[in-house]
Amino acid sequence: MKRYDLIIVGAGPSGLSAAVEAAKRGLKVVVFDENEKPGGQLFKQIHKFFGSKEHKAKVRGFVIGQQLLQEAADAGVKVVLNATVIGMYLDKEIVVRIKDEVHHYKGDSIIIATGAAENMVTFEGWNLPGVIGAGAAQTMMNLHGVKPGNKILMLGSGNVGLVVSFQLMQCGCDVVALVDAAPRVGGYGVHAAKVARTGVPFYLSHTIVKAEGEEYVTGVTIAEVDDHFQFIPGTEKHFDVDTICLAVGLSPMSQLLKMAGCEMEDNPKRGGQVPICDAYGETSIKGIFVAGDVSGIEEASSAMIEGRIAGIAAAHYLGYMDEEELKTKVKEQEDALDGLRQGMFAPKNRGKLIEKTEEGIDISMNLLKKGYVADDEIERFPGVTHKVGVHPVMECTQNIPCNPCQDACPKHCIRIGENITSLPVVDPDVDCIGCGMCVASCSGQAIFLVDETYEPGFATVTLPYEFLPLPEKGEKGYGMSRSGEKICEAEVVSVRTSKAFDHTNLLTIKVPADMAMKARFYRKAEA
Amino acid sequence: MHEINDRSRDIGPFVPGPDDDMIICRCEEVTKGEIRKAVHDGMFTLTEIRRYLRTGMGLCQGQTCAKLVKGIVARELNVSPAELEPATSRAPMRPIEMRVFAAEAKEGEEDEE
Amino acid sequence: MKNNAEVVIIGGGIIGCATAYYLAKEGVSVIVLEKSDYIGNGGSSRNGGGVRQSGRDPRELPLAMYAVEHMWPTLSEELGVDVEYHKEGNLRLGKTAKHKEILQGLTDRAVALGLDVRMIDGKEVREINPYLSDEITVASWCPTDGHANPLVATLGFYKRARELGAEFITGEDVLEIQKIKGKARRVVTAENVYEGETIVLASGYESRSIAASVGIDIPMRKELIEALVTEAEPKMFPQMLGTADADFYGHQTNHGSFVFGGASGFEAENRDNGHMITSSITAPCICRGIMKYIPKLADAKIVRTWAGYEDLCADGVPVLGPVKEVPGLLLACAFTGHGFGISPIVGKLLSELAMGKETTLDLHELRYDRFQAVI
Amino acid sequence: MSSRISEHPILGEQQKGKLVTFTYDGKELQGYEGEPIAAALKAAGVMVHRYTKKEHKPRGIFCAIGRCTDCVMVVDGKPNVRTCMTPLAEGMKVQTQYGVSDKPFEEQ
Repeated sequence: MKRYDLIIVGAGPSGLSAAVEAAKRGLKVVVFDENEKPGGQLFKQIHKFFGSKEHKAKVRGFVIGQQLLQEAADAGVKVVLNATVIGMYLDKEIVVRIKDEVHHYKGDSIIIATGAAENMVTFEGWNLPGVIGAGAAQTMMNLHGVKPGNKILMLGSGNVGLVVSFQLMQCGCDVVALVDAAPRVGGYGVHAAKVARTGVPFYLSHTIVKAEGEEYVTGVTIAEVDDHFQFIPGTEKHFDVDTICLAVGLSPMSQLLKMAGCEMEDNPKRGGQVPICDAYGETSIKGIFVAGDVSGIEEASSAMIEGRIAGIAAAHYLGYMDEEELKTKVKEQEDALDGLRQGMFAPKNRGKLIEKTEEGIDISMNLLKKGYVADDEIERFPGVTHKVGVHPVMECTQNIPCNPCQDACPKHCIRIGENITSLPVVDPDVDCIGCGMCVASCSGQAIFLVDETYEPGFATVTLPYEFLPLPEKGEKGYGMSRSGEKICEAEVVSVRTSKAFDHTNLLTIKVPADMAMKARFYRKAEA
Repeated sequence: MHEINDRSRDIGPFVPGPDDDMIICRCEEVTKGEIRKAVHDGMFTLTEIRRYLRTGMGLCQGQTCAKLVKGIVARELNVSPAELEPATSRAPMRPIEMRVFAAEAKEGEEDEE
Repeated sequence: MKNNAEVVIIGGGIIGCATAYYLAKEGVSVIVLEKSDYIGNGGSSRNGGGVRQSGRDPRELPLAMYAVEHMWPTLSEELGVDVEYHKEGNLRLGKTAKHKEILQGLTDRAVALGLDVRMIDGKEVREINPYLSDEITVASWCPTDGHANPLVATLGFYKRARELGAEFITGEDVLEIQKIKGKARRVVTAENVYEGETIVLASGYESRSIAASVGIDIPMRKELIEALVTEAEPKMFPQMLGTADADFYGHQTNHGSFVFGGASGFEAENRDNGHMITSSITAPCICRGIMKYIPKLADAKIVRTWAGYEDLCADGVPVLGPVKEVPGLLLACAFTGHGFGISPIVGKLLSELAMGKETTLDLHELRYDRFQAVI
Repeated sequence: MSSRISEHPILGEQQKGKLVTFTYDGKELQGYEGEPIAAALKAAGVMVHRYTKKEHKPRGIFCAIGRCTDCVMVVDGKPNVRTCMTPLAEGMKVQTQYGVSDKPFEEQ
């Protein structure tokens, strides 16, 4: 039987990262993936990633996917696509369907990096065509170039729900509401804020009563829920929609490990059934490792690091690396992982209500309940400053692991410091040149350039804009508040695009002076 | 590890619910009410529910409904879902045509892909 | 939790559940102890669902014929679940002269015992089942054979027995049976001790080590065998199928899926890892076997494969009934892979024995002390 | 084909295979070669892929990555084909699936 040093199941972020590390040490590695294209979910992620440079922050997910593929190719990794692993048998035997045959392979070591599957919730009509998973929406629009629907209601305010809502709007869909049974927004506040400012209403403590329609979805009714998640009669609201998108979490896809007899546990903190494994990802069966979402649901950035650790550990397991190198290399990765696992959204804080930032500032409760920071809350955050002339206003109000803005400013006027979850502060002594690099670099689209004294009675606001059609200079429209309401008339005074901005266009709008700290989005006047 | 499980223990009567006719297992069209009733018929484990009702036995092999069924059974038994052992995972992980499963590649052909 | 009952049954498979049901129905108190966490987790939920009379050893054929005539047809109604019983015949297929010889031998023996089974040619085979390959030239045909759903049948017996007051305890690993004053009475598990007037030992291959605790050795071994199931297909045929060579056996279920069992030839040597794990070569082999007989199924998708232990008796028929040396003990094991079809009657007979009643059928030839050396 | 995304603010213009013709319940439709059948159907506004066996209820795309198998249809005469994973080819015959058949329930 054909034997490899290392067989990896899944060519997503963690599987490919593992393959790279192992192949670099001389292991003969093969990666099997059931999909037509490698990269797992990375190619559906069109937003800029968080983290710091080592985590590929401010690079869009699909670009990270391309880079990782190149890295794997350079390291001599063999990636076999359209290869469906149908089972993991005794003695680390993997049976794979490739085209119209099944192949038997043995691995001296195996890394399972199969990722996750979407969770579902039930409500009347949840089986109707038009009720889809958020992953399905991403697949249809970002891989296949087809709009998942026209009028869409999103259920779930975690990062997936927020990010996918934004992506739906980017491809021209209308998101009519974002709904979550939880009382607070689950994902990053900045993701919520960029959705809210386009005018999508958030309904927290609400869930779907029913999907309406005979043959397919024609509408949806939601209602408020009480503390026990029971509907409160009389709070029903109806929306005409053709699509309902469910983004209610992920579960590890760990069936192969269970089949092979690895010891499993049900760990709600990790998202469900996961293998019991050590710090290197080694399961109860020696030589079988796991990495990425299959061992516990996290972000793609941490999956890539877990993959690297498992790849290094497999190299050590097979004698391609000594103990000392193992420890040094794993330590580097663990430090990187540790950097990501900090802040409000760290795995250890899952489910906790955090009311103050690490700096001791009260978290915006409006952000948690409605998706945007209220006008009277925004001023308390250190990135929000006032000054004569153009200057950055950083509406970064939660401790998340991210710091590209710090390096983006050529004048070094933005500081985050050692701890990448700290809120950014603006150095008052350095003059902003208005280049907009910080605006484009912010993965959360939370940085604006404000010139409160642009013209007598008028201010300008420069905002990140990732929609089509791109407004034109001189175009008239409206300034929208953080909650997405029209608050003033606005004129587009400049539209900047640049390769360095990586598809984040900078739109500068002229608004009445008193709107400088309120207008955060632009909408063209209807013809 | 085996856990001693007395199947005569009192889990209270079956109380019909307003959403009993909601489909939970999409593939096999098994309703919430059927699952809840099965628990009162003595099917205290996910494996038994599956064998009794075919939940998770359809084309998707429970990838969509496993967690939902678990939640319903746990609630009926008044235990935490984490306490219920999920049903076994079995090959093939994806449906595979008999003619393909039957066609085992010969040694040496692997390198041609 | 109660520790005493008139009858303590070791093994919560279909035999244990059926016995518990027939006892509970008569008002006898029963405790069923099952080692696994699940009811019916051994052969009961892993077999191919055949309810056959043809092909059986003359010693157990009367049990099969009784069950088919008097029990299976009314079982769904009796248990309150649909056990999906189909009495639409069994075709045992052959392609060669050697196959014909095997089938003829089986048929002759069954006819002698009064079973309606006959040899048919390839043409008649395809009149009965047009999906079968032209290569099939001969078959034995038993129109009163059939199949049922073993999962639901097992759990159905359990459900009804439980409703009638039988106590079931899963996760109870029986370590030994103890004699008290010359009679099997006490059942010791890892954590508890149970007592009963009668002890029924029906725990598949595990019965061997438990029986050893009272000095009984049943000449049996175990083999890890496999089966598979397809996705639902449009309705094709209702018969149970088997072959002279035993390449595969199986049927189409009410659900539309096909359940087939088969062998790779390494069954006696198959290894496990503490779980009943399938081997990587068996399912492909079963598929090849099926396609040779039913080419139309080539595109049917396999959705699941599984393995289970058969408890094979040295002489191919179960060990059933009382043991003279150990009063109070009833054996029901070594079913050799064909226990499902006779499970209702076995349950009934065991219940009769436990109640001290005259049995519906004579069990003399299946008794424990039948084994003798060859010379 | 209004639900095709012609230009995307981040992804730009998407690369597609050549335009091919296939039939959906006898009707001629067009889609791009190699894209999943489900994408071509979605672009053409088809929502219902099948009707379930027991309750005869409509189903369509749900997970779009080959897991849930809700999007199965009869393709070139074969039932239970996952349309979200099966690449479209010229001349394909795609039919609504009723239970496991291409025949509506009243004809079964």
